Amino acid sequence: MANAFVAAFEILSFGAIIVLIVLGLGIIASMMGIFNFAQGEFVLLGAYITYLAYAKGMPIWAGMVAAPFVVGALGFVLEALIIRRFYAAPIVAMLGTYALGLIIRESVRGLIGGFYLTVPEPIGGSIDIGAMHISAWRFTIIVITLLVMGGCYLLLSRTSFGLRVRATLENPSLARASGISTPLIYGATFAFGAALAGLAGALIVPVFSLFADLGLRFLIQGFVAVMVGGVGSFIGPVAGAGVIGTLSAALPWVMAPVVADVLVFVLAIVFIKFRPQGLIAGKGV
Amino acid sequence: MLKSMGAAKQAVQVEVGDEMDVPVIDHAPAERGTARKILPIVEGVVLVAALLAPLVLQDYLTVFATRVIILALFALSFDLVWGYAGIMSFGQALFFGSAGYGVALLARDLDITNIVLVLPAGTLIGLTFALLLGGFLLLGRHPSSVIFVSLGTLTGSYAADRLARGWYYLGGQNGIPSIAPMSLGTYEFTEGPAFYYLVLGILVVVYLLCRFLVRSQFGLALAGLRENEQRIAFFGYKAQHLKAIIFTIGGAVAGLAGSLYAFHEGFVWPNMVGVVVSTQVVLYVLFGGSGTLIGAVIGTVIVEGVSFWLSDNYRDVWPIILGLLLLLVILFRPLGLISFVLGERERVGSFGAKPKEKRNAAP
Amino acid sequence: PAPWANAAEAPIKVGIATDLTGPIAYAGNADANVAKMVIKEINAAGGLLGRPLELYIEDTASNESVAVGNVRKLIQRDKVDMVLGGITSSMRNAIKDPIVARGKTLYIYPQLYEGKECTPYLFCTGPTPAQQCDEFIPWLIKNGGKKFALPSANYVWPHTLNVYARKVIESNGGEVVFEEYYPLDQVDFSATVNRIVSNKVDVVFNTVIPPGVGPFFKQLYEAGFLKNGGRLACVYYDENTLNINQAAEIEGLASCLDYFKVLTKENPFDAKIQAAYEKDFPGNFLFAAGSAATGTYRGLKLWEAAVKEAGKIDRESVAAALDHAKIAEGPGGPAEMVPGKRHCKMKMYTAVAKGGNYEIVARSNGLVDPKEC
Amino acid sequence: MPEFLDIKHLDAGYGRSQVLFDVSLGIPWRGGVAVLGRNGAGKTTLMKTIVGELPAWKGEVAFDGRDISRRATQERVRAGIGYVPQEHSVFARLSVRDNLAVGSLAAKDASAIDRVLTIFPKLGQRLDQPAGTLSGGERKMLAIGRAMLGDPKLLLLDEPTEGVWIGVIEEITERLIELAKTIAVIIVEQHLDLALRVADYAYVLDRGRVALQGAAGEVRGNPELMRYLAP
Amino acid sequence: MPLLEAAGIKKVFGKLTALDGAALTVGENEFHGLIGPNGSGKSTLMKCIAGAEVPTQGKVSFVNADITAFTPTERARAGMSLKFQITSVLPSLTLYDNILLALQAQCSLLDLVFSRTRGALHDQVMTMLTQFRLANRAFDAAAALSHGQQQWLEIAMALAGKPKLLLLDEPTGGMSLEERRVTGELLQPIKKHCSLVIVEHDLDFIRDICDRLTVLDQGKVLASGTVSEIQANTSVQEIYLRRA
Ligand SMILES: Nc1ncnc2c1ncn2[C@@H]1O[C@H](COP(=O)(O)OP(=O)(O)OP(=O)(O)O)[C@@H](O)[C@H]1O
Ligand SMILES: Nc1ncnc2c1ncn2[C@@H]1O[C@H](COP(=O)(O)OP(=O)(O)OP(=O)(O)O)[C@@H](O)[C@H]1O
Ligand SMILES: [Mg+2]
Ligand SMILES: [Mg+2]
Repeated sequence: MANAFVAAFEILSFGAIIVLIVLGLGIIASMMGIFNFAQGEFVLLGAYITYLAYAKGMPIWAGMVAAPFVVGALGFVLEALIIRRFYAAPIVAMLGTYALGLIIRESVRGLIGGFYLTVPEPIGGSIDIGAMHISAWRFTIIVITLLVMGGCYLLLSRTSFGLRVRATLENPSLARASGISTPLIYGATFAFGAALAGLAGALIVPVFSLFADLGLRFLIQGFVAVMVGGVGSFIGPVAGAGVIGTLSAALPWVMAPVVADVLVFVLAIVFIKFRPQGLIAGKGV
Repeated sequence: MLKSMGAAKQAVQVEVGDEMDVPVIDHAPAERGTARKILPIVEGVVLVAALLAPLVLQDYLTVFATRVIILALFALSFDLVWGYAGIMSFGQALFFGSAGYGVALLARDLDITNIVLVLPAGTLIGLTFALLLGGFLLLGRHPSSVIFVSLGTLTGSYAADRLARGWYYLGGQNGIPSIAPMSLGTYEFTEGPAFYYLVLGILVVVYLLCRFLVRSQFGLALAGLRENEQRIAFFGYKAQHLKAIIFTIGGAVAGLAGSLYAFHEGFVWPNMVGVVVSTQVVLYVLFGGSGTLIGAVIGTVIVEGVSFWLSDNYRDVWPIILGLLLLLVILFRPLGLISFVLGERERVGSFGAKPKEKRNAAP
Repeated sequence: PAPWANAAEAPIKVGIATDLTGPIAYAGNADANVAKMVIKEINAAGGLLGRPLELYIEDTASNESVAVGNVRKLIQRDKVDMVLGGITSSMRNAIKDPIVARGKTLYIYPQLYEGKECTPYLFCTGPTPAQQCDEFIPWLIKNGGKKFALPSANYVWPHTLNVYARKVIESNGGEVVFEEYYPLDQVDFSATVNRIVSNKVDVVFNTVIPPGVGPFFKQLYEAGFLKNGGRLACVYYDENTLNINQAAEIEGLASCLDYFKVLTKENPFDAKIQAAYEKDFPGNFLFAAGSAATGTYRGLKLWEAAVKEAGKIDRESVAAALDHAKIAEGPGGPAEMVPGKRHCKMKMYTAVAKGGNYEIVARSNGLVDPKEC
Repeated sequence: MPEFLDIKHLDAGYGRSQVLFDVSLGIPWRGGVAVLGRNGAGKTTLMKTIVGELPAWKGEVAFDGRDISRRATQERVRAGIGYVPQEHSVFARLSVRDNLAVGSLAAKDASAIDRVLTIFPKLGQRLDQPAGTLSGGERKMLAIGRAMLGDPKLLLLDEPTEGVWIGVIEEITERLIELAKTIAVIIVEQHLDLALRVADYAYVLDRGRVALQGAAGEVRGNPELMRYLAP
Repeated sequence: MPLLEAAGIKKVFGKLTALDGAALTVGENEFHGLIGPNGSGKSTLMKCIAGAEVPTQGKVSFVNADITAFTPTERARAGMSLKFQITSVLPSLTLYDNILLALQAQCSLLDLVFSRTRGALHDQVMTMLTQFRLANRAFDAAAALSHGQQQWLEIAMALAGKPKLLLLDEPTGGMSLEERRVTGELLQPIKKHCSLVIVEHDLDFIRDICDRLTVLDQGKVLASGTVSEIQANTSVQEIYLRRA
């Protein structure tokens, strides 16, 4: 019983981590039609900023708060300078963002010397319930993920920002002809997606430690999650990430991890093949 | 994925004139007249350069050039699939690498290294894998979207990479080292000018075949596919079959390249089926210019050459510089370096001009 | 001016091929630095056979295909007399053919590894499974317990090492509760941790590598493994890897290597090279055993000894001399090649992490045999 | 007094090919103006240049006394220009409701949507359907409705009745006539009758140049007209 | 035996029943007009016939064969050709290539690969382009055409395949009176070898070229018959007075 509870918690918490990482990726993919290969590096930057704060002796939570803003601002700038030119050609966008990611990743690698560096949790230790130990930080991540998810949903569904974003990405010239400032919307959406990645990086760095390939590690999983969930809505990728995350944490409980690893991807592809619109067909938020 | 023709059209429309600074398709008449002749010139120059290379290059550079040519062959396979049919195969390495592994196993376990056997075997392996994966991804009730195919192939190659790493028989992470050289009777193809001219010959033959194919009416059907698959289906084309065919041909060429590569380098390793090499080939082609066969070759030569040079001269930061260069090209030359000399019309290809000339020649 | 400024003879060329970029660049750069240091030292002492040494460094970039190209540069363009390098086994596999078989050059591989590399002209100067397990595992059983778990990354080194380790564990009265393999980049280990805790494992003999190892140890810690008296063991852990986790999460972790930095306190020669290294290369790239820095040092010095003995530089003669080369001083102590085996005897140390630093808790009596080939 | 929308010596085109040549147009504060011409004459191009989707190569576009030829589309729209494009005139993946909501982003009063729905009751039954699945005529209605929601001072309509059922065309015409009493309306239309009922004044384009202009009745009666409209 | 017979076609989109037992019968060499208010299901019916939509219920037979389960490709190969209401030319190909693509659709794979038919089709392409007054733009990209010009190109493409049955969904949208007349003239000659179903709102145009009419309203057939029968039909007159 206790065992099952711990198992459930652990699986859920990894699911939450994947959801957190995929949130930004999903927003950019669904809303902008850009499969951002540099998204992993935004996660990395968020982690790096948190590490910097820690290394400079500042409180870690300060770094965590700063990370989404800094990464978001960077996202805004990059959108205006680079990403903007790619909307017409999604495949070129993949390659362009790939190159961008390469640059960021290798630069960070240079900065941290290619090492694996630990960053302590602001809320460390474990919560003990009887004989069970539950990581306090993983618990915090679950809570924050839920909050962020709810916040994003409200932002996109309840405010006219969401409407503007969807209109712009659907038909930019018509959006302009409806008085929407498309450059601003593009920039804001991309920045928002980047900021979410930055936040994800900040939150997961205590769990996984900082290393240059931190973001890359989750990228393909993220893409698969977006596909499984369904492009075109906010909910889709989130659902997909939940499924992929929990599946890849749960399968090793029942089979050889090496098999589980490949199986997740095979299952995902087969699923998409027979349900190309994804878990949640793309409409609305 | 696109639900209605309306949506399909809409998607296309975005491509044409959405941002004001996106250049709208040029069709100045002057360009049509002159540009047509540039492509053969470029091809000729490249061929002559390739023929002369071993004469002027030092030995180790000839070996390097051999590798580049094999990779160019690989790039060709991707260009055929993406540049001409619009199928984004982000997992092209799967066919390249599986053929490499296949021939490595032939050499290791069965002592088969005869060129007459191994190259067809490698080609066949690439073809088979492409047929299977392509059949799965491209055929079926729902027309598959570009994004689905790209991520599907990417995932396929990612999974294969992990499988190769995990499977002991294939040497796991360490791959299969020390593959015996390819042979013909008692002659052994070791790295050097002989190997170079062998692969150059193969490249030229495959190039010409591809060129013939993409300029045929079949090529026009592919161009139509790339534009709007559904529309093509309504004309009565078996769109999915066409896609599967070209995808399989691409896989076969990749397989041929992969088997040459395995013998030339003397080892195979998991990255060869994985995402790293898959992305690499996409970069070659985009860098050079997709949709022109020669662009794929030029792209490979330049990307490989530049990395070779950079890793010599900027040892610590060369990946960053390479990334910057890629980004700059993608940003300012989204159609690849070849677009410096080639007009849009010639790149997309036009099928109308030919017969007119022919008719004039033979009244 | 250097003492050989007027020397008529051309320099001897040493090639280093290592990961200067990519995920293990920290190790590759350290190795390159060590090579620079050793070559400088030899040159300062008048060179070798009256000839200066010239160093050629190429990047293997953690990418086998780049590596092969660059190694060819060393051999075919620069015509080096010897190549030292490659860190991972897959890299060694990729470049050994171009060096040894096709390039007809001598190759020294400096990293600790799984053994079984018996290619002629390929000399290994890092520890082998026998050297890392023979004394270490009995110590673990005494200082940890009998029940072992072998969680491992799924590649050749852990597989081969585990075969050996299991033999030693069982012949010393221990028991392997489970041996399990994970994808190299797995980062969630809840299932594994659960098995470890619920099976009351005493010693986790870990061969999971980064990036997985950090989260793995953290999850173990959070599940109370250490609190309940469990012991972590990991034979590649050196000073570089200490930072992956917070000190508390790896308290008591035991490692067995040919060198730890704490040895500088007791061993003047170690203090000397460590100081020399840090003076020349103050940055981040540490002189540590797990990143092959010590193997590189040892390899170059053994090769120097062999060249001196041979009096010539052609591959046959040097290989013949290197076959039984010895050095009286090296990182962690003396070293000597086992004749006919192309592997190296060296001293081994067991250290335990305490508060983020290592303490030496055991050492071998004399040189340990690699037991290879 | 300057015209409300004053276009002088406008050149425009795509890439390197010029489509409009020295077009001058004046639109009064209120009232309808028709732009006529055969396929490919440059009507759509003119409309796109007015809203700023295409840059003007040369010449001047003044709106409400200010030069707007360098302004971005959205600024022109916010300044009071409404636009119904000829193609892709709805957000295909957004629901009808959201399409209307986009139209009313700038509108002050919420009842505006209801008014549109009384004009086009058909839309009321389709509120939750993605606009891309609407029938051709329904789309046009939606597009017109959306543009009207923005309370424009100048409304540009590029073939608003293409594919619309005759019964509805009549309705639209009446609305436009009514609208033209308070704001300026430029209409590109193939239904000559409709266009000239809405418009007081008409311009006829021929290969990118203004070939004919004058009061609606005059143009209608001009014997040249049919020649300019024939292919 | 009619060329095309669609019977009892029902199409449901979610809650909406777009077609509710609609039927359409077209004989050989017949020009058939399909009219009705916006949203009455005309385009949907066309799509069901051409295979772009799968009807929820009903049966389509063509040249004496049941084609209900055919894919669009198979229907096209059986001799059907559709012009969509929303123009969908292949934008970055030239006009020439657009037409050629339509013309060679039925060639065998080998013919395509060895370009055996290219020379023979050249004249046809040029004839089509000349007929539709697009010859001078033959080597421009289709994206550079105005809306009306794209309509013409689409009609040309639909005609190119020499179909037995041509389905045109609002081919004259965006055309002036004169242009419509010309289109009508271009369509007349095909009557010899081809039947036509045409959706139009312009009744004058329809009257001029069609033999028979079917009137759809809210997914049902309101009336079907010759032009004069329909004109006399009171319920048809009624919907013409009613607002959509
Ligand atoms: N994107 C484009 N690139 C190049 N030329 C174009 C483009 N769009 C239109 N043209 C050309 O510009 C000219 C004018 O086109 P425009 O769309 O303004 O015509 P129009 O009067 O609106 O015709 P229609 O009645 O068919 O809608 C046409 O000759 C057309 O071929
Ligand atoms: N994919 C779909 N999903 C939901 N509703 C649809 C879909 N396609 C069509 N409809 C609805 O079905 C009805 C019939 O549409 P259809 O396009 O057949 O009308 P139509 O008779 O062609 O009208 P028009 O003359 O305006 O083109 C419309 O009300 C439309 O909104
Ligand atoms: Mg127009
Ligand atoms: Mg319709």
